[in-house]
Amino acid sequence: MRPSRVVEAVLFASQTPLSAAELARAGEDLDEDAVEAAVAELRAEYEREGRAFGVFEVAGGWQILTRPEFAPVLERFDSVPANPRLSAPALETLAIVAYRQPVGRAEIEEIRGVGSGGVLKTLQERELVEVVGRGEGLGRPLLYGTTRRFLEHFGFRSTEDLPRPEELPVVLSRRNEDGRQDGAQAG
Amino acid sequence: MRPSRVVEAVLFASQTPLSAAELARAGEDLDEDAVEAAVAELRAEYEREGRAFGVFEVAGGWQILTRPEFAPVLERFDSVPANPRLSAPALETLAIVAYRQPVGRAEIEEIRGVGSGGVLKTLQERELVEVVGRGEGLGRPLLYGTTRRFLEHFGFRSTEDLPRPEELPVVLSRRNEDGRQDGAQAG
Amino acid sequence: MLQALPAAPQEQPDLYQVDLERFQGPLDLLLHLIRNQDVDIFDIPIARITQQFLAAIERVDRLELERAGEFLEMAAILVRIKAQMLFPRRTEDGEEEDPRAELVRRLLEYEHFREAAGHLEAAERERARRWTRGWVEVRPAPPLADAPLETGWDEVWDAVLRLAARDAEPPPGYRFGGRPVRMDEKMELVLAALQESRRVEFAALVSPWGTRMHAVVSLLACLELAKRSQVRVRQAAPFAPLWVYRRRAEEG
Repeated sequence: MRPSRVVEAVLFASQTPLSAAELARAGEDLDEDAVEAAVAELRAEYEREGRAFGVFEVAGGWQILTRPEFAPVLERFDSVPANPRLSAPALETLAIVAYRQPVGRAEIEEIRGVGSGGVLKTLQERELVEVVGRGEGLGRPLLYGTTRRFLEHFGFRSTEDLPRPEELPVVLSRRNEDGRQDGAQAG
Repeated sequence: MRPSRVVEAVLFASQTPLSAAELARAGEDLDEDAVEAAVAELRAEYEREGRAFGVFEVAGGWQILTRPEFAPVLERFDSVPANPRLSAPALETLAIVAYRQPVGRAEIEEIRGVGSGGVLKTLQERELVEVVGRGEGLGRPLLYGTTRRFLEHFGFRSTEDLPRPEELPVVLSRRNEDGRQDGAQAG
Repeated sequence: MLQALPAAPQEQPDLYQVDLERFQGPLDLLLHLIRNQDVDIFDIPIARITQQFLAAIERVDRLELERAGEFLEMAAILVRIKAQMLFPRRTEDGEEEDPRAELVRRLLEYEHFREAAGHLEAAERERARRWTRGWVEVRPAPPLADAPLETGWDEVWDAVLRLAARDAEPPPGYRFGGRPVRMDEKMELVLAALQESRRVEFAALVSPWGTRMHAVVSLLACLELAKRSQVRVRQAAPFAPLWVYRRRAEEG
């Protein structure tokens, strides 16, 4: 195995930058000079091939990092993703939160029959849903409700304005006024 | 910027596999076909240059990983933590979920002959298994299935990579040469 | 590590000295006893295997309670099969029923999945020899809240209706006069009443309204809840008072 490839493997997989002395442990025939040479070789290759990454000196060691000129690419990659439409799971979860608020994650998952942590997070990041309190009981679960932005976006003045026609499903028609699992009061 | 370098930058900056659709977000003029071509180009280049890493197809996407032959070197470094391995009960439970999904806890326990609630919970926490629905019948039991993370953990491209059930020899005679832990030994 | 098997295992009492901790459960232990002795799984010498199984779990008390129960349950199955072997039964079409059949099916099924687990382990081992990049630049994700949102209320409403479609039985709205008597409301009322006390007399559920329609819908609600295993309905004798009982959550 070429020393430069051994060094490349270690630099790639290491969680921290590594110094020449540390990298020399990668092979019996490696010493600090050999490591220096290997790093120089990698640098020259990456440069020549126009790779998106390079070997950089960080905190007294080396690390393979994406070149700064690719920052806009990553930025674009990070920012384009958001689909302007909510996914079916997000819509379903939003509907449950809207009609049953304040409602805990367990209850949402109970109704949907699937794990809903991720989709709740998306809705929170979208600022359509927020934590509005904590429930009673084991672990005092977080309770979710809709936000002001939710009202603005869908054009409601308050959650009281949400349409409640007869075809509203049972699971949604029951409201938790007090945030407990079941509004339990026999008249 | 060459499309292959744009794709390289994004692949390099991600710890999880990215699909063609995801990678296409990195450049304005990229579509899935262009991404395919870019990945093929990178693969060929890494191969030709004898890079310590390659582009591997995992979980419906691509991921840059070190090549297996560097494992002995990497194992020597503290800053390169060992990839986690699952316990025997976890693997057994996961096998049942993978082949029988969607499957409920009762069925898993019936097959294994032991309680499996704890193992299932661990697998859920590690995001290898998730609730995918509810069964019919009493109490509408939760049904489990495998996740994208499951494919990543085992380096599968898709669930198609699991050996087909009919390829698994239902062993009808004694077999004992597979390195399984052997419980019985005197002393 | 693989052990070569003793040539004549059945004569080696040491074979029974298995470390139960190393087995995942009774099926694992049983398979071990069968596969390590060159026994035909379709013709298990049940007396011998039972004896060995019992010997192996002799010190089962050292296991935690749940695991111990699992081994003891299998022991009971084995002992029962052993007894049934002495008195073969015939099925309706006159064929002799093998009391071991169900056990064999379970063992093969379990072995099948263990095999699959072995494949997973091999894949995992292979994957563990490759590493992702150890450190990845932390990139602050642009806030999702700034991204455009084109979803309209009609889409949310469609989701609401999908939830409705999933409701097991959409509650029929029984109209009485101008005001509907809804089964879901009645069901809720029954459940609410049962939060207060363990049981409630059916008449008490109806009396506040006292109309036939309320009575009918309340009864339907109770029956529906019983069907969903959320309550129990009891009547000691025909025309005796009808009582509705709470079911504990874990019951159903």
